[in-house]
Amino acid sequence: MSGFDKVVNSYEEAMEGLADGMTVLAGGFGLSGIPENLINQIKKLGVKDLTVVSNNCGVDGFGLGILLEDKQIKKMVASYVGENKLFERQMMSGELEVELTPQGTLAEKLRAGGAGIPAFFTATAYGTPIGEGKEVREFHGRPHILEQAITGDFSIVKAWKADRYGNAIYRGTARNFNPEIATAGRICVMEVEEIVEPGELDPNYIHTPGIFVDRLIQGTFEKRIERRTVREA
Amino acid sequence: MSGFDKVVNSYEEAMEGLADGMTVLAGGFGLSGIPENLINQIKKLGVKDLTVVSNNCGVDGFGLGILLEDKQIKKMVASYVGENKLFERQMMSGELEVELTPQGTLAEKLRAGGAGIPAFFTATAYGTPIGEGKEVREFHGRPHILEQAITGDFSIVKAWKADRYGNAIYRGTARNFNPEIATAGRICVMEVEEIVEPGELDPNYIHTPGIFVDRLIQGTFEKRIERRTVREA
Amino acid sequence: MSLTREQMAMRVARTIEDGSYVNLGIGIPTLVANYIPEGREVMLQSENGLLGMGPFPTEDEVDADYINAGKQTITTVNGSSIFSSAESFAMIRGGHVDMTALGAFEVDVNGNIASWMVPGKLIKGMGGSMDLVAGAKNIVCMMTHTDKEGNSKLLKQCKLPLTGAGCIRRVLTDLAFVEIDIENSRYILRETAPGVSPDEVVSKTEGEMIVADDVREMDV
Amino acid sequence: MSLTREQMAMRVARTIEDGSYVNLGIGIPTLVANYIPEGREVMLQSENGLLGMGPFPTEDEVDADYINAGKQTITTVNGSSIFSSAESFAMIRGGHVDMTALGAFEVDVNGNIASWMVPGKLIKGMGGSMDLVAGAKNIVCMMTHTDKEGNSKLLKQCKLPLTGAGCIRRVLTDLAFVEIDIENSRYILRETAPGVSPDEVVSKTEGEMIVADDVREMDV
Repeated sequence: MSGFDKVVNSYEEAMEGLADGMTVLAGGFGLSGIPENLINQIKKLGVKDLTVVSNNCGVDGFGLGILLEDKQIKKMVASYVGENKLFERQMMSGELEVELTPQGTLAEKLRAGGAGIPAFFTATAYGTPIGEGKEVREFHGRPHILEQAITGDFSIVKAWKADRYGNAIYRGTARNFNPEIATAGRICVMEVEEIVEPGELDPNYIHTPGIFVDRLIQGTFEKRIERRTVREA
Repeated sequence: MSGFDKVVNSYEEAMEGLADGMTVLAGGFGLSGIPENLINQIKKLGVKDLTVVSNNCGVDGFGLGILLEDKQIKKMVASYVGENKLFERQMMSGELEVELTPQGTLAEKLRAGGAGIPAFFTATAYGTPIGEGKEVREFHGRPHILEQAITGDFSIVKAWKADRYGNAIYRGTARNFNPEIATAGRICVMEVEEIVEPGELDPNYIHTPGIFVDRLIQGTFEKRIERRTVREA
Repeated sequence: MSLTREQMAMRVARTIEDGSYVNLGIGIPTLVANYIPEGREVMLQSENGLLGMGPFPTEDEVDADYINAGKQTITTVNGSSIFSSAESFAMIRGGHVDMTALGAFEVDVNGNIASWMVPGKLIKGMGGSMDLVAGAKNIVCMMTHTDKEGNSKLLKQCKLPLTGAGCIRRVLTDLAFVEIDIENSRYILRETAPGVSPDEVVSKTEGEMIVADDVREMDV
Repeated sequence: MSLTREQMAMRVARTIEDGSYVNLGIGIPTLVANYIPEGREVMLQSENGLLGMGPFPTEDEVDADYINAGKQTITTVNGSSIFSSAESFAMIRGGHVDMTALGAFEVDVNGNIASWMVPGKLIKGMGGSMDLVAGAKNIVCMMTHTDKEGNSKLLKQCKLPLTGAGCIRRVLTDLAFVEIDIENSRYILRETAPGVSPDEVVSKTEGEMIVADDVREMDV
């Protein structure tokens, strides 16, 4: 294969280079579209003092929640961290630093990080504790706060399918933060349900162009459901 | 049809409400993916003193170039305005005000306008005439300039196909500025080659969600080619 | 009689125009979807990245790749579209969502809202609420008029940490439909729940409240 | 002997690594694509919204919906992807493009570049050039060493309005391959065109230039 072949053969190889103290950006919303196996690999590696940026921190025993068990996370940047007792305990005891960020601001910070925009103004969170200490400026008669971009050492994302070049598509709302996260890490590792040959995915409907993806691996996924809600058939 | 049916029946209806002095954001790059018929309608309406934001200003006799003939454009915001003699003449004589904006900054200003981001920092154009008079701030040891978002009264865009709700897909590089332009106008008018029923386009591969589109019309397009370049078969 | 949760949802549902894109918060606001008047079509936005949320799936339809902002399994409607988080909040922040209904702990006469955090209690995070109150064109707060101890939740000034400043103009409680006149830092009582007097509403409201000349009893 | 345009393109093409994403400006840089060494794959970015630009189309393949940044009709390669302008420049500004080759009127010892505007002459606009010089990780400027009157284009300080400040580290001219040592505000002569002496290059360079200890004649 060519120099654009991003496929790696093991999860060890996929997460090679991850070290203590690094910043990891993780795709997913709740338990949907999370890079399950890459998270498992981080647990296996036992690296410590991580800063993890992700909308949520999984649940007890699944997703990013498992990195709490051995206290691998030093700081969590997220918009919502309920549904996780271990998280709660570590946050309350001060072992875990938490930086809450509004969901849209978090998404925009990650997009900005990938897009070379170091900072932007937003009206979101002005006048709230999240806006405290941040520069305020009025635009169109309305106060806005200055927010800084987020970048990381590693991006870990989960897509549905990708070709060997890393051109990827997501499925349904499992897309969520993954496209932005993919752009914001120095090294982007993507795991997918299926790897196809270049040319099999229509170039017109690629969600994440391969230029953003450094390593690609095919995995199998549990895809746990957090709140199974059904109606009568 | 439902309240989400965006289809209008005539180009008159499509551009209803456009008035002298308004700001029009127009999709397209060169002559590719331009809303040809909506531009023709603006010419027909004869509205004056328009501010037009578009990467280019068409060519003599086609695309936005035709709005120069009756001096309908007061100010043009673009990244590249070559290939147009009438434009050149009006610019030189001072009849036409031109605000040159780097292509990426222009795209980002339009995205920001649609996304409720009033301003952002970028390294692009720092130290150049485009950066003069703009606020400079250092991030990560590098000077950046503050750029403001662009919004408009009307967005005029051209897509390939859309369903009646305005969910649209573009084809090839005719996509260009159209998705960002679609989000940044108070009223977004979209013309397409084909209108289909809701459900016919896969929700997973929509480029512009219908929420951004206010009026939709099916047209026929000349699709003129600016630089036909071929190789031997 | 104070309104039931269902009556509150009905009252808000009636105000939604045909062809609206709407984001409904968890709790009572979610119920609004059940009472959209016949003949009006509404497209529900789920801020994790979906426009056109459908009903919950049948057991056979459950798909882990399709969830809503409350992490519940969902379906999509005809003409839906899916997008990333940044695109979703571009939509919200950019003012493209026509209406948002959400719950609150407190509001005040300056249009402030507190809905995400009670100091000393567990902090779970604001999720998308701060973006929604900052971005939506038309927000309606749905909440009980008083807390369990009978203290007013329509305050002169919010005591809890804010979700947004100066964002709220309309509040539906179990007792009344109220507008906030930010310019004059006061509430305007527009409608009362059936059998509830304007005086009762005013007495249960901490912030200054004037009674509209055309105040009326709500249709439920 | 000064290098031909083709030799300049070859020299740059040799430096491109396998698996690189590259943006080539109009003029001489465009020719680089023709000389990529065998066994190396390069993905060309066209800033109007395409990664994976292929050769020009045959007459039968011409499609108005597929053009490059120079507005020429083009084709796409296997594994290409298409995106909007904002996404394209997110890629560029965000430093994801591995290399950019572009022309210039002038460069200087502080890494400044002027390439888009000559005051008093017609101004056509900068297109994507300012974003490209600000965003690419690795930029090579391709230009003649002197203008038609023999004046150096490798200056102490650019005289024309800039395209970017402090962006340029590498310049290939028809006479030499030169690095810019911004810290010390000088050029470092690395390679000369065959038959061109280091002295000749230095004499035709306005800004301070040191000759690298290991200066050598270029392979062409």
